[in-house]
Amino acid sequence: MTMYVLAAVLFGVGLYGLLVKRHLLKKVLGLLILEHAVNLFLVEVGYVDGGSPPIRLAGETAAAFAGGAVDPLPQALVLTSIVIGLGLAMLMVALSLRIYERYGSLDADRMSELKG
Amino acid sequence: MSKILSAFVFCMLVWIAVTWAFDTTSLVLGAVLAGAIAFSLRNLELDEVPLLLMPQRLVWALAYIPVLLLYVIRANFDVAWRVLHPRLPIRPGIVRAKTTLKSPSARVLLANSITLTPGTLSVDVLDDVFYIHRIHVPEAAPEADMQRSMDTFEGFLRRIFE
Amino acid sequence: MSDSQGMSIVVRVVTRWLLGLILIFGLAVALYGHLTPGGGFAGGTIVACGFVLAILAFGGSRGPGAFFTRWASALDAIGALAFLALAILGFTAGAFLQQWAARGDAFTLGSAPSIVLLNLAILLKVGAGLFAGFSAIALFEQTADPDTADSEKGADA
Amino acid sequence: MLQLIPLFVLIPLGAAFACLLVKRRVPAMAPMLSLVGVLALLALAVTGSVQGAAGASIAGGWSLESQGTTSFLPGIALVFDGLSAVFLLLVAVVSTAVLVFGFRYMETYEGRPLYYALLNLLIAGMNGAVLAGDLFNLYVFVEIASIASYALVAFGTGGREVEAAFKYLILGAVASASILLGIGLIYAATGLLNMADVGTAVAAGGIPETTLLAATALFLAGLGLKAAMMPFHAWLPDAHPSAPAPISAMLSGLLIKTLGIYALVRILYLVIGMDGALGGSLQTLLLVLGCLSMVGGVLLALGQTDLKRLLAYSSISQMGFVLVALGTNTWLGVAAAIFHAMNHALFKGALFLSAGSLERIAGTRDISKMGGIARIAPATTIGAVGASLSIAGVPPFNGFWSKLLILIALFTAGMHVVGAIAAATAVLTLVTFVKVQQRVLFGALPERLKGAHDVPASMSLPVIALAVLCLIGGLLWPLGLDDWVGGAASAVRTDGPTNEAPAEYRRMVHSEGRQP
Repeated sequence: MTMYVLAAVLFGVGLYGLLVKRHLLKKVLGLLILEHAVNLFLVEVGYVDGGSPPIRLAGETAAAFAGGAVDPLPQALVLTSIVIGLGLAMLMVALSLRIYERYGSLDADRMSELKG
Repeated sequence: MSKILSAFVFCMLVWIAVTWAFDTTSLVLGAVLAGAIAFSLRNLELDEVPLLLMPQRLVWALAYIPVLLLYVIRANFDVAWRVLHPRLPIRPGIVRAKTTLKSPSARVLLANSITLTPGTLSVDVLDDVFYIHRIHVPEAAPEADMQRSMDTFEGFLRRIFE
Repeated sequence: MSDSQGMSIVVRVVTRWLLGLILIFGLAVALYGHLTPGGGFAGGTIVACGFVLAILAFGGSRGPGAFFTRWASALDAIGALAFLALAILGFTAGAFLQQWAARGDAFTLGSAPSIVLLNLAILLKVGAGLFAGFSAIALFEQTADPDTADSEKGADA
Repeated sequence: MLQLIPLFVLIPLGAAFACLLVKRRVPAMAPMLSLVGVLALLALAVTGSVQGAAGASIAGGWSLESQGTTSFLPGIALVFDGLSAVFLLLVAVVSTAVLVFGFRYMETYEGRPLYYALLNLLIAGMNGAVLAGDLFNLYVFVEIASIASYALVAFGTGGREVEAAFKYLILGAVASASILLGIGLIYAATGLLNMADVGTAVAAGGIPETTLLAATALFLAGLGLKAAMMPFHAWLPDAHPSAPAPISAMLSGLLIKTLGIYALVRILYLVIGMDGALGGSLQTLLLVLGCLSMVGGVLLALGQTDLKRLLAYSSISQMGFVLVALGTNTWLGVAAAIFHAMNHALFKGALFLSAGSLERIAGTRDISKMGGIARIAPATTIGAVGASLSIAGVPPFNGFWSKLLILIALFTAGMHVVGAIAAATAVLTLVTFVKVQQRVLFGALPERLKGAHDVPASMSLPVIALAVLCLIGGLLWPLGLDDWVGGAASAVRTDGPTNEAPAEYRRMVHSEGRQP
C-alpha cells in the first residue's frame, strides 16, 4: 500500500510542478520528479523482501537464484525509462535555452506568441 | 614516456582491482585499454610524475602519510580546544603564503594537505601564492607563521615530486 | 566557455589524476556488464562524465574533451549503427538479437562475446550521446542545432 | 516474412543514425538514404499485406522451456497481424509522400540531415509502436516517436515553434508518465507485460477491479492526450501547424493515429477488453469524448483563418469520428474506425502538404489573404481539391464511404443520437472545406500574387498521388473491406465475418515464441 501512496504523492508533486509552476526550469524539475515517481514505483514492484541482487554468482543453483533474487525485469524497464526521461529532460532544457535566447526570460508568462 | 608508463601502470591496477579477473583475455584486454587511455591522455599538461619509477620517492610518499596524519590529529585537538573553550578564542582570516614548490602536482597536494588539516583551508592557488583561510590567525607575523607550518609539508613533497 | 583556460590548477591536476581511473572504470563496468552490475549504459554514463569533467577542467578547446566534442555526434551514430549491425548478425544464429558468437566458459569475460560487443556498442552510443547532449546545451551559442538526444538504444543494456 | 518483421524498425532506425553519421561530411546523402529506407519499408509493407502472413518475431530467440516456466514470454515480441499490417502500410505510404515532398520544401531550413534523422526516428517509433507485442515496448516506441516529434515541431527554431514544442512536450511527458504508471500497475497486479497474456489475465479476472480501473483511466488519459481527444487537445492546434509542412502532415496524418488510435484499439480491445467488466462505461466514455471532439473540433475549425491551424482542428474533429466508431464495440464499428483512420491519414497528409505548397506560393498561411491560386498553381490545386473533397465526404472519394460506414455502424448499434451528431458534423466539415476552397483556390487573385509560380513537381506530385489514392480507395473499397480493413478489425473483434480473435493473437505470439 505504501508504494502506491508514495508513487501517487510524488506523481502529484511532479504534475503540480510541471503544469502549475511558471518558471521553465521548475517545469523541468517537475518533469524529472514525475518520471522518477513512476520509476520508483516500478522498482518497488519488483522488490522481494530480503531479496538479493539479480546477479547469478558462480556456484549458485538456478533454483536458489530464482528463489532469492528480486525481480530483474522492472529494473530493466526502469533503466529504459530513465534513458527516455533523460532524453526528454535534455530536449526540454534545450528548448528552454531557445526560449531564453528569444525572450530573455524563463518565465512562461512572458511567452507571448501562442495564446489559447 | 615515463608519463605514459606511470599512467598505464595506474590504469592497469585499477582495471585489475575492478574486474578481479586473472584470465588471459581479461588481462590482455585491460592492458590494451589501459595503454590506449594512457596514450591518449599524454598531452594533458602536467609535470612528470615519476612516482612509481623511483623507489626512494615511493618511500618518501609512504613516510608522508603518517606525518600528515600526525599534523591532522594535532590540529584536530587544537580546533576542538578552541571550539570547547568558553571564550571561543578564534580569530578567523585569510593569510597569504608563498610556496617554493615548482611542480603542479606537489602544489596541489600541498593545497590539499592544508585543507585536510582542520582549522586551515586553502581558498585559492595562484601560481606560487596560496590563500589560506585559518580559524585562528596569530596577531604577530601571520604570514611567517603560516609559512613555518607549510615547511614540513613542502620538504616531503619536494622529495616526492622534485 | 570553450575559450577559457579551464579551472584552477587544483582541479586540473586532480582531473588529470582521476581521468584515467574514470575512463578505465567506465570501460570495465561496460565490458563486465554481463557478469556484474553495470553494462553499456552505466559504463557509457561514467565515460561521458569523465569527458565532461575534462571539458570543465581544461576548457572546451584542449585535451580529450576537445577531441570528443568534435567527434561525439559521429561516434554516437557509429555506436548505434554498430548495435544494429550486431543485432542483425543475430539472424545468422536464428533470430534477431540472438547471440551469434561462440560462447566461452561461464563467469569469464569470454562467456558471451556477442553481449560484450553489444555492451561496447551501447557504451559508444550512450557515452557519445550523453556527451553530445551536454556539449549541445553547454556550448549552446556555437552549436545551434536542437540535439535530439535520442535515447532508445541504452534500453537494451 | 516473419523473420523480417524487425526490419520494419531496424531500417528507419539505421537510416536515422546513418543520416547523423553523414551530416557533416556528405549532408547530401541524408535524403538519399532516407528515400532508400522508406522505399524498402514500402516494399516490405506491401509484401506483408499481400501475403497476409500473421505471426510474431521474438528478439533474442529465447525459448520458454529454458526459462523453466510457460507462464510468461521472455524477450521482445514484435507481432505482425491484420491490424499492424494496415498501419504499417499506411506509415510507409504517407512517409514516402512526405519525404519526397520534403526534398524541395526543406531547402530553406538549416540542418537538413537532422531533419531526415528525426523523420526516420519518427517512422521507426511509429512502426515499432504498431508492431510491439508487449505494453512496455509499446511505451518505448511511443516515446521514441514522441521525442522525435517534439524536436521536429521545434525544428524551425522560431519563438512560435519552440513555444509550441514546449507545450507539446509538457503534455506529452504527462501522457507518457501516465501510460508508464498504468503499465506499472498492471505489472504489479499480474507480473505480465505481454499484451496477449495480460488480456487473458484480465478476462479471467486476474486483476483486482480497482487496479484495472486505475490502469484504464491512466491509459485513457495518456493515449487520449497522444490522440488529442477533445478535453486533452490543447497542444495539437499549436504543435501541428508549427512544424514544417511535411512534418505537420506526418503528425496529423500518422502520429496521432499510430500513437493514439492504434494504441487505444490494442489496449482497450485486446488488453482491457471492451466486453469485460469495464466495457460498458468505456463505451459510453468513448462515445462522449468522440462526440465532444467531433463537434468541438469542427466548430473551432470553422472560425480559423490560419490554414494549417484550421486543418489541425479538423484533425481533432475527424479523430472524433474514429472514436465514436470505436465506441460502438462492434466489428463493423472497428472496421469503419480503422478505415476512416486510414483515409484520414491519406487526405489529411495531402491537405497538410498542399497547405505547405500554398504557403510557399502565397507567402502566407492566412486564408483571407489568399485567393485564385487555381489559376497560377494548377497542379497543387488538383491535389488540394481531391483531398478536400475526400475529407468533406463527397462521393466517390474514400472519406464519404468511411463516414457512411461509421454512420451505419452507429445506427445499427442503436446509437441514434450519436449518429445524428456525426451526420451533422459531416455536413459542417463539408461547409468548412467548401469555404476554404472558395477562398483559397478560387475567387479573385490578389494583386500581390500575380507573379507567383506553382511549386516544383516533386512537391505537387506527392499531393496528387495521395489524392489519387483517396479516389482509388473510394472506388475500390468494397474489394478490400472484408480481407484487409476487415481483417484488421477481426484482429480485435470476434463478431466479424472472419473469425480471428484476441485468442488468436495470443496463440500466435506463443507458438512463434516456442521456435528455437
